[in-house]
Amino acid sequence: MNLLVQTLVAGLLLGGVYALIAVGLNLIFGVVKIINFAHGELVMIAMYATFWMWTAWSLSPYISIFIITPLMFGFGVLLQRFILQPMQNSSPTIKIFVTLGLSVLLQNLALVLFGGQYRSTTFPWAEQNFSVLGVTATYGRITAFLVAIALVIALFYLMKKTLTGKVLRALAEDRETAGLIGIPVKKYYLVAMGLGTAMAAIAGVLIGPFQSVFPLAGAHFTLLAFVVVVLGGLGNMAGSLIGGLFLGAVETLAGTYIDPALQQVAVFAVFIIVLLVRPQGIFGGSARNAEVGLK
Amino acid sequence: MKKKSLIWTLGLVAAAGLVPVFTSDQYILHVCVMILIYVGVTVAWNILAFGGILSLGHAAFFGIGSYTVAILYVKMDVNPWLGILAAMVTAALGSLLLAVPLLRLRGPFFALATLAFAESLRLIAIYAVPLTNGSVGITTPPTQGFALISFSSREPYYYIVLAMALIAIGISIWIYYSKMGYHLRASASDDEAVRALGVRTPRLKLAALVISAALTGAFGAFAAMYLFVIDPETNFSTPLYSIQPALNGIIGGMGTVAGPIVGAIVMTPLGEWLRTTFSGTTQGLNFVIYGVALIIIVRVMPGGIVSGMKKLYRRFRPENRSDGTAPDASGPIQPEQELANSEGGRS
Amino acid sequence: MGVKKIAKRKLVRLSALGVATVVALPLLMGCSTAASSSSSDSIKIGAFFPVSGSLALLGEESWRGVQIATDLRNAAGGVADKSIEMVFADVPDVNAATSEARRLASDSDINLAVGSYSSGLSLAASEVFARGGSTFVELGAVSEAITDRDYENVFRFNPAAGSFTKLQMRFITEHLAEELGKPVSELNVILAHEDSAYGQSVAENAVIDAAEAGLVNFSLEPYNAKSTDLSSTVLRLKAKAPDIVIAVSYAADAILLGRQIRDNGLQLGAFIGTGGGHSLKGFHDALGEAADGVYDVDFTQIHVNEEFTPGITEFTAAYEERYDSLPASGHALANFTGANLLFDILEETNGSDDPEEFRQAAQNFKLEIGTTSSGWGFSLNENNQNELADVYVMQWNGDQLETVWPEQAAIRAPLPATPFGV
Amino acid sequence: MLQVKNISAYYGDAQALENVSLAVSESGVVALLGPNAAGKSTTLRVISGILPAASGSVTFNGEDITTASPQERVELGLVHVPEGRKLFGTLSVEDNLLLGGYCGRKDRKTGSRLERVYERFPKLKERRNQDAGLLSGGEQQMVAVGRGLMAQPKVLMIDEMSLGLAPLIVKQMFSLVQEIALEGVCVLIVEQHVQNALAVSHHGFIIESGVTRVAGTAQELMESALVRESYLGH
Repeated sequence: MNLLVQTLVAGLLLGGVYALIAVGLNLIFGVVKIINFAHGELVMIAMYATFWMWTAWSLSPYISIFIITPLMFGFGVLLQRFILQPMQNSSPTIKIFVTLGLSVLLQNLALVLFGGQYRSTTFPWAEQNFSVLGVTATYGRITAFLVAIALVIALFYLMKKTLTGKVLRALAEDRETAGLIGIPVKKYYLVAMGLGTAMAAIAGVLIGPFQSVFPLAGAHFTLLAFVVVVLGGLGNMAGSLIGGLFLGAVETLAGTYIDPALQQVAVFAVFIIVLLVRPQGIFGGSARNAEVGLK
Repeated sequence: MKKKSLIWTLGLVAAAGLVPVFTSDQYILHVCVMILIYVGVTVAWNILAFGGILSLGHAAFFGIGSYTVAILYVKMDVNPWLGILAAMVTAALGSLLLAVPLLRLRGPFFALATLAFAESLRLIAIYAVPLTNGSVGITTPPTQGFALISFSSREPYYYIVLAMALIAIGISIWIYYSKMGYHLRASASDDEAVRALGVRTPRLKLAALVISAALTGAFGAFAAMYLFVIDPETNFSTPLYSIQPALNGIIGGMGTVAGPIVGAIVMTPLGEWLRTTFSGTTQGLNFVIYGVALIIIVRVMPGGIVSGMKKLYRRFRPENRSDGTAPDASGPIQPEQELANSEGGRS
Repeated sequence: MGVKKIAKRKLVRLSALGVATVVALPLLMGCSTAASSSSSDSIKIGAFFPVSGSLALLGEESWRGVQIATDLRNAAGGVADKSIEMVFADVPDVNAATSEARRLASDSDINLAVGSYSSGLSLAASEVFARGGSTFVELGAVSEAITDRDYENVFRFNPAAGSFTKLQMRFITEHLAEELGKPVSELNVILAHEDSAYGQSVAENAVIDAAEAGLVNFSLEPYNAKSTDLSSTVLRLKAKAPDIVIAVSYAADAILLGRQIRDNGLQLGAFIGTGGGHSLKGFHDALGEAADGVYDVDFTQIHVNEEFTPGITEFTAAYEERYDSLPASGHALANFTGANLLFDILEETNGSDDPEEFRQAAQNFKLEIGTTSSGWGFSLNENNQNELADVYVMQWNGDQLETVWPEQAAIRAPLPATPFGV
Repeated sequence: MLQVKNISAYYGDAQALENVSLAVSESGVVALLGPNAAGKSTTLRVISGILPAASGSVTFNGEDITTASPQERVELGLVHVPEGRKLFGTLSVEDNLLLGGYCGRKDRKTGSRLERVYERFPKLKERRNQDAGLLSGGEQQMVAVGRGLMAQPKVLMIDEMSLGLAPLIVKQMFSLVQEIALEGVCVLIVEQHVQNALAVSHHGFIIESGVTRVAGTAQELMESALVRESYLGH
């Protein structure tokens, strides 16, 4: 029983981070309609930034997050403005390959700049243990989880209540009509890409204290984030949150009770099954999925 | 005119056949073999692209092909020529696992499903140690001979893969101009309209998938015999056999007949050249350049090299007229755009 | 159907152009390779290491060791009055390894190559060399398969996977059993390993060696090499309550496993790494004091009995001068030692890299244990594996990985400790 | 007020408009008529800027806006209510209306404009918090027109307003259009239902195969031989 609880807790803690990364991807995928294969690399950049700020200036991740997040927002805006926006009217396939190129570029730029070493942010506070009823977790993981949940909920309200959020949802649904009624589409694409990048960056900073960073550190997250987005439904922030937690749980449960070597297979299996049974995601998408190619 | 182009083609095929006469440099022949393997896989990948279907999981079929021939040969002593045929069968059977996603998902979602499919197979190949030897992989025995597809020099390999590539190209051309290809291409731009005409597009798509997978499996099997070492990281590699063929196809011209051939012929030596030129300098620099080149190429020629050349050709024709009037102009090269883009609301 | 015909014609023309490129390409490339010069007063040796891609980190370390050995040897007058020229090729994956091996093997001046850090790359590159009749000397990869293929021109100078597991079992039966106060047959030992070729080949050997050593309570716990979370593995370990965990990990997963063992409060009698990630300085940097007491079986590291490893100080100084840091792992030293052994053998052939002469010389070449910079001796068995190359047990202490067992190589005795601070 | 001169346009390689010209004045209802696929909707798309004109010009209040962005045109008062209503189905009725007022949001009078729309369509006020996608066809058309009105149009272009609506509602919508026109807005309606359209219009244009065939007052069109034969005659 304790094993099950421990496994679930570990899975949910992990899932919180997946949710945060996925929410960012969901914004980009849902609003800008770009399959961003470089999403994991955005996480990786933030992890490096966290590491260097801690190593060089002893800036705790929980302080540097306030520097890194706006910077990464800006980076996302620049990416959209100078690399993705000129491609806006190309076919989705072309966009996929531009982001793939970007991913190769960023991974290897990191290799050129920092080498292949595995670096770890060793922030002592984050490594302390917190234990309730025999279930343990570190402060770092708990913080990451709580911040992730809080941010996803905040984003959920942003999308629901603010004009910016409404515009983004409208864009996700039908960008042509949004343009037609006078909404500056390109400007809001910059906002969406910036926000999406910032979310990925926050995730990168938060996992910094317990995950080593190296040039391929983010690669793993890209496909996982897509799985979460599809599970939760395109454009559905709450869905991404639940999808992330669900996937984290699936991963650890499969690891503990089937075989750790098959964790990822379980995740992909769930992905394909959900795609088949409910292509609109478990919780349904709020966007018209047909626009990104879903029947 | 038709006769003339036939002579041209025959002449060039003959010239390709004479490459080993011009050079006996084993490395150059090796690069040519790799080019032809990629020509084959890309042409196979492109058969799905006729129907506007983007696969990012062809490594799955390639890997199935490689493992089929290797396991049959090394563990069961089946002749590798038979193994190649068996590989086509297993790859085709494997592709049936993607049948339902193919028919239910469109555009990027199918692409993601194929990606996850190939990754799953890679992990399973690592896991299934008794069958696959796991990550350690399978090495084919060094015994040589034509019957065993194993030679000390590159020339025989070159001729075998050249023949295979020509067959693949032939099949691809045949499909392109057949009724099936015509319907496939039409379904790429408007699936519903084609179905309204009574064409059973699901069946067509499935056929395209199976043919594409079988051809890819054959090249995977050949590559296994050619490269001796078969392991999950390589033979199920997403970058090498899922992304690269798709990339070749896109850069050459997705959904055209000549595009994938041109793409593979341009991209394979480019990667080779970048690696040899920059190896030993800063680590990773070649891939940085590759990444930048990729972004630029795709952006400058979104329709691929072949359509770029066609456009150039059209520009010099007297009856030309201005192009690209609509922001969502969908050339014949990107047939899937209508389905997948947010602007495709008209369908 | 006129349109269709025109389209077809254009298409044929385009594909013709494609074929023309295939034809023209070899000619172009022929020009570039023909330019390479040959000279009789240097020995050209191919060198395959992955310095980009996912194996970049230790691939680069390995290549550094070879470079230092080459430079030092050249500065001292080279081999048989010839200078050594390493022709480097980056091989991030197996395809690249095959391709580059072809490229270098087609250079008539290169009859000998070294490599390659990774077993998969070694298998691929050495196949090409061996089938072409040239010599391939492995300096770092451990998979038994490399020398088990009966190629008479494929050699390995470094210890193979079996050496790691044999020493681990010896260490457990001869030292740890007593320290933990349990008979060998009652010790619960689990080997957690990543599932790349490295982890799987070590695990395969471990099963055999554990059985031979009488460890009846021995089990495997594989995990995916690219995992970003090892909670499940640690929870499974916890449920099985092992006395000793042996881990075969690469870099990131070694750190992750250590951290999650610590976070989950998994108490172990001993934890033994198997080279790879557990030898890296980054492992200790990430875990800090929690890493103290962790054992590691690996190629010789710099904190070792220097009388047993003549030449190691010279190597360390050269490394520090050149890269402004200490070696990140034992790979640089192992490759340094291997390269020097290679040069010594070439000295015997008077600088000839003829495969037949080289094989004769290598098989006749003998060195006692404790005479090389890694402490290894040299004597090839019938598979061309250096039987006298070995690994040692080290233990983390402070930020140093100190050699503790067996005694001849040790700088101190093994200390009982609580791995990962729990 | 709005002048369209000799425009042509393409979808990809297919020519959709060959030579379309029309002009509308300050206020009143103008009908744009023609058979299916004649290029009526395409003409509106060119006027609102979502499809660029390959040749020809569009001027608004004497200003050449042929290359202006859709957003700039909305800010000038040129508003397009698209065919099929194109509401944001997962947003509430009120959010749809608010987004219609996006361009004018800076004058802080969005609230009063919203109230005016609710006065005109009391039903929408009742349903303000419902998802727009769940409304009936007639209600959706009201939201679409209301969303257009939120942008304070000088020229309001409504595409196929009556498509798929019950006859009673169609009647209501046409009288609504007349009301709007009385408030000093020019309403350009695209209709297949020629008789209904001409009944409420002052002027009309007929497009066939991407070319303007006939232009004139509603009266003239009703009496023209072409219209009688092709559209009213049966």
